[in-house]
Amino acid sequence: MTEIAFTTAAFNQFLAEHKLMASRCVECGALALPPRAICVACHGDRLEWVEMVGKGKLAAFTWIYVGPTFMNAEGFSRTNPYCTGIVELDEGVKISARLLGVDPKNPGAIKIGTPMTVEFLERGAGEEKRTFLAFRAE
Amino acid sequence: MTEIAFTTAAFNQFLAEHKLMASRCVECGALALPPRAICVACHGDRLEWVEMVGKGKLAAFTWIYVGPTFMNAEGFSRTNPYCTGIVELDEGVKISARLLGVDPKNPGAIKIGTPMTVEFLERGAGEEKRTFLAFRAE
Amino acid sequence: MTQRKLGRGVAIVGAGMSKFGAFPDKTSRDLFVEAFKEMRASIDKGFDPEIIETLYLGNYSSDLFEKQGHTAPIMADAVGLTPRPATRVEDACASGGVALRLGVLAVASGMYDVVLVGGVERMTKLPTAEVTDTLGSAGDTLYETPAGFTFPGFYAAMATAYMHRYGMTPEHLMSVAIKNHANGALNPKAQFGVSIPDWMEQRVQAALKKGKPAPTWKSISDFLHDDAANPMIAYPLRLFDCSPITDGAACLLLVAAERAREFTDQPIHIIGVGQASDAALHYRADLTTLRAARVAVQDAYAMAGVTARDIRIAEVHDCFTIAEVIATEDMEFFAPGTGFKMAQEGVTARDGAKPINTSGGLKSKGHPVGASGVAQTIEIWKQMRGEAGARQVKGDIPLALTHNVGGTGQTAVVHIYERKG
Amino acid sequence: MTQRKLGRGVAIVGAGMSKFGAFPDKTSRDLFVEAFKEMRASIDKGFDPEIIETLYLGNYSSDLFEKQGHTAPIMADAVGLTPRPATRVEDACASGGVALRLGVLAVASGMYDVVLVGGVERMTKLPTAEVTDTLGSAGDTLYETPAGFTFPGFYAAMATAYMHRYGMTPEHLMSVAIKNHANGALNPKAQFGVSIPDWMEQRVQAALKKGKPAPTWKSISDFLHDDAANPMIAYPLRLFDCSPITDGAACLLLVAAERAREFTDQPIHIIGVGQASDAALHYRADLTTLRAARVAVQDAYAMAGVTARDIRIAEVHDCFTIAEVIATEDMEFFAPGTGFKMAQEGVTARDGAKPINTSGGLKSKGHPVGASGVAQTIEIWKQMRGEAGARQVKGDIPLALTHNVGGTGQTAVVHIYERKG
Ligand SMILES: [Zn+2]
Ligand SMILES: [Zn+2]
Repeated sequence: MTEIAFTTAAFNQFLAEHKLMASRCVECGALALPPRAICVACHGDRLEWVEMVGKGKLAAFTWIYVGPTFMNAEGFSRTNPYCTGIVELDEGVKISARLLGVDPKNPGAIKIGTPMTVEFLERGAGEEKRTFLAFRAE
Repeated sequence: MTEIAFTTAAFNQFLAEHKLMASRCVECGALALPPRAICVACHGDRLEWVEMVGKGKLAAFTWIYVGPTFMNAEGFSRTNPYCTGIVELDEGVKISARLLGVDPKNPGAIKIGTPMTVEFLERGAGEEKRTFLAFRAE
Repeated sequence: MTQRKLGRGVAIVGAGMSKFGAFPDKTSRDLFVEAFKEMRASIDKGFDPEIIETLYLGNYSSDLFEKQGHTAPIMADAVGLTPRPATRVEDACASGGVALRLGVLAVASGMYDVVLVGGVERMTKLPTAEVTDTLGSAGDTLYETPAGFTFPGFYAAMATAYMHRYGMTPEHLMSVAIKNHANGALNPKAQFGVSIPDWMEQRVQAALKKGKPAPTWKSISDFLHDDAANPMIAYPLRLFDCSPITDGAACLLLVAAERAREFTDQPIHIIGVGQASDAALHYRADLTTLRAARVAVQDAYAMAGVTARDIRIAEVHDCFTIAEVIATEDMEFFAPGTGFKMAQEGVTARDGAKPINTSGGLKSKGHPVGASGVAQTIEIWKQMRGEAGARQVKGDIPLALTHNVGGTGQTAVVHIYERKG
Repeated sequence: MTQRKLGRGVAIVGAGMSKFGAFPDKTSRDLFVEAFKEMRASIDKGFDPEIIETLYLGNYSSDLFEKQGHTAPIMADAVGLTPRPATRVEDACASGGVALRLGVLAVASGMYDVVLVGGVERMTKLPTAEVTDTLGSAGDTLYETPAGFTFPGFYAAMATAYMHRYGMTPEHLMSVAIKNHANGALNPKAQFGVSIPDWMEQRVQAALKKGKPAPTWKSISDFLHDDAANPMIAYPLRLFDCSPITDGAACLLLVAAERAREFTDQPIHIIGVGQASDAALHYRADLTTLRAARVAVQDAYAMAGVTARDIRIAEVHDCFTIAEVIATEDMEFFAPGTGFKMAQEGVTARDGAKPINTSGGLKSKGHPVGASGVAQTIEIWKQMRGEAGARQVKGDIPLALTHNVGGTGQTAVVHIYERKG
């Protein structure tokens, strides 16, 4: 799969296909998620795409009460916060994602270390259609 | 008049009163237009406001066919260009301003050195009301 | 990477800042002129600005805040410095500290003897939602923004990781806010220069004046847990855990150390600098520390030949309360996982063993992002010279430190200061 | 201001750039990686990126173009350089040149031996109207923007002042565009790498292919006067007087001169640097020259100990055709008021006495604003090493110069290069 450039455009295209893809350094084996075009471990630039299984554990989270305009446009607000965070995958890399299956009434309830499973959220339509990465608490 | 701070807010307030005001260094007499709060000639910071008579000569000009969004909103376009430029006042200082009394059919007709007289253009209404500096070719 | 010494000594001989706050009628350049004039007046033996050789300006984003790019020559012109080189530096909220470091290196290199370092940001003109977007753009807009992260959200996420690991609670964070507001109450330049008890009292009086029922908080803690008075911004961070949106500017005059006495008999020397970068938060091995800050401070300590123990006071980057806790650990003042206890126990208070953010910090003084790194140094300058007025720390301050962070720690920059003789 | 020598010699040992153009699927970091990889491959004796000590990045406004702030650590991370210090520098379209100057000073200061200098801008994602606003924000938004000035408008106004004073006509400016497109046609990295005659031919062929009546221009001049083919942007400047909107990135590896031979037997030395600032256009005494460029070049010549006569080739900042004319005078190649004649007479052509913009210039190569100052140096690097392919200037090039301007000349930065032995 090395013919696909290690760009955000490619990563997002994979997301649209419901694949969470990392890059792996052919030289030293280091994984990078989000993908990088140059390995930070050995400076190598021979890489390959690797699909993540999509299982992991919660590493950090927050409930956002004052959001950016694009999330406000989705209907979130001070009285309807959303949860986001960082998930550490079983493969050992971490990624920022929206968090689902958590209780806005009790923002402190979810625990670091909770098992999480990937989901792909479709938002917008037509030209504006975009897939967002999310994880659901098990 | 030294009690009014040498700021853009003050300059614009004067414009709204149809006054074109420069700052003059009390220490060395240097004029600054737009006003400056510190004299570039002697680094002095004791200044006074001085009203310009509003007469001068054209120092440079252009006709804008591809304008910024706020000028496009005033109705200017590729087929309806506007003229802007720099006028050197009789007091010896120069200022950027819109130019009036010039012929869009013949953009090269106006000559550098043409005598110009100040005008104040009112645009917008209510909270959005703003006075713009202009000069008219005599 | 070889650690080198500065080619020659660098000293601060003047410092000034504008009032920090919300000033709808003041532009960036008005604020910068204010800071410059105070800096000029601060130089004990006077000086002619004509001798300034160059300007390094920290500014995060006049582009987005004021739709004004190319701010360095504009500021240079506003204070009468053209045609001298004027360079804007941007590393998000570390822009001011990075500008200072470039100024230090420029003097140390022998290229310049007299350098103006400035920082400016005018943030309050934009609506809050757009400020949220703009500050969010200091994160990674390709991979972090789509997850819905805001700037408070990043630090809130670090806080949850820290709480889980070390047993900290939101109440510990509140003690940081209480301390910094108590300090800021003594700083006439501070945006929210009022202690939290006084703030509560003002709210009560305001309600009474309007004939409304006055709030009846039983304690500071009661107030800080009140969702109306102290709303949640990004769990676990509430309003009083966050630094405000601020307009402000700050200036320093740096000179070659050998020329410092021409300007003052009380120069403050910069003897250590360190700067480092890091990747976005999710790339990092440990979410409870900022690697860039640790690398930067190690470089700075090595250059200065001192250790954390030698530092008497520090201004650290408390954009959020959790950031101060982590900073005091990253600077090696306290062991990992103990910073929150030190805050709660008063160790970091003005009369504690290691006073942190005597200025009120970004939290109470305000956080005009590009100016903050420079303004931190102004507090150190005042404290080391014994000119901090009501908030003056008791006793001698031979060594001090500033710690300025950009984004979520993608940039960190540290300076170490010495008062000689 | 004392003019000092560099503390020690600085050499370029590697250079690379992305293709310049419009790349909807490439972000800033994708472009930067492309440039970095080419730079790396260009180092004759190879090297391990691990030895890079710091990054200075020129970027005008990813804030506005991509809504991404804090770009320096992002680029550092994309090429694997964290936790090394990463500093973004902004001086509008001179951002790249100013980043290079900081890199030179950092090496000269003795602080660093190996410095990466980069520049990047991704402009084509924004709609053209917003690009116009964004570039306009490099002017003075408080006093120039309200007059309706755009970025082409500023240079157009300078052109009218110049025409009036020296008798230049718009036809003289067209000769600059014709020359630069002829050069760019030989540059595989150029955005519009096609000569104007070939461009005309392409237009004819395209019309025929669509079954439409083909244009019947009698000459290049006829084409350039055609309001449909070459529309007026800001009188007297037409489309072909303006540099395009471009995505691109560029990188240089600087090292201490004493270490250059570890990397290549053909290093290019930087022996003179100069930078200056200036006020907005209306403040200036003379609208037909850029004071900042004159100050910068005088400093650079003095440091290098050379004169304009010694310079064999130069890349100058031709954001507009008039800018190149003024630049060739400001660099003291030609007397004031004669630059346009030199262009028309072929003196600045690739085979002329003083070849200017052999790369195609910003005009044809493209102008990703923050990268342009760095990309200029890449052309000099190639020409001085005899690696410029079809556009290689004949004969030896012992000395060369780059001239990079920000805004309307509020910043100018000049570098002088020497190929030793
Ligand atoms: Zn590797
Ligand atoms: Zn004066």
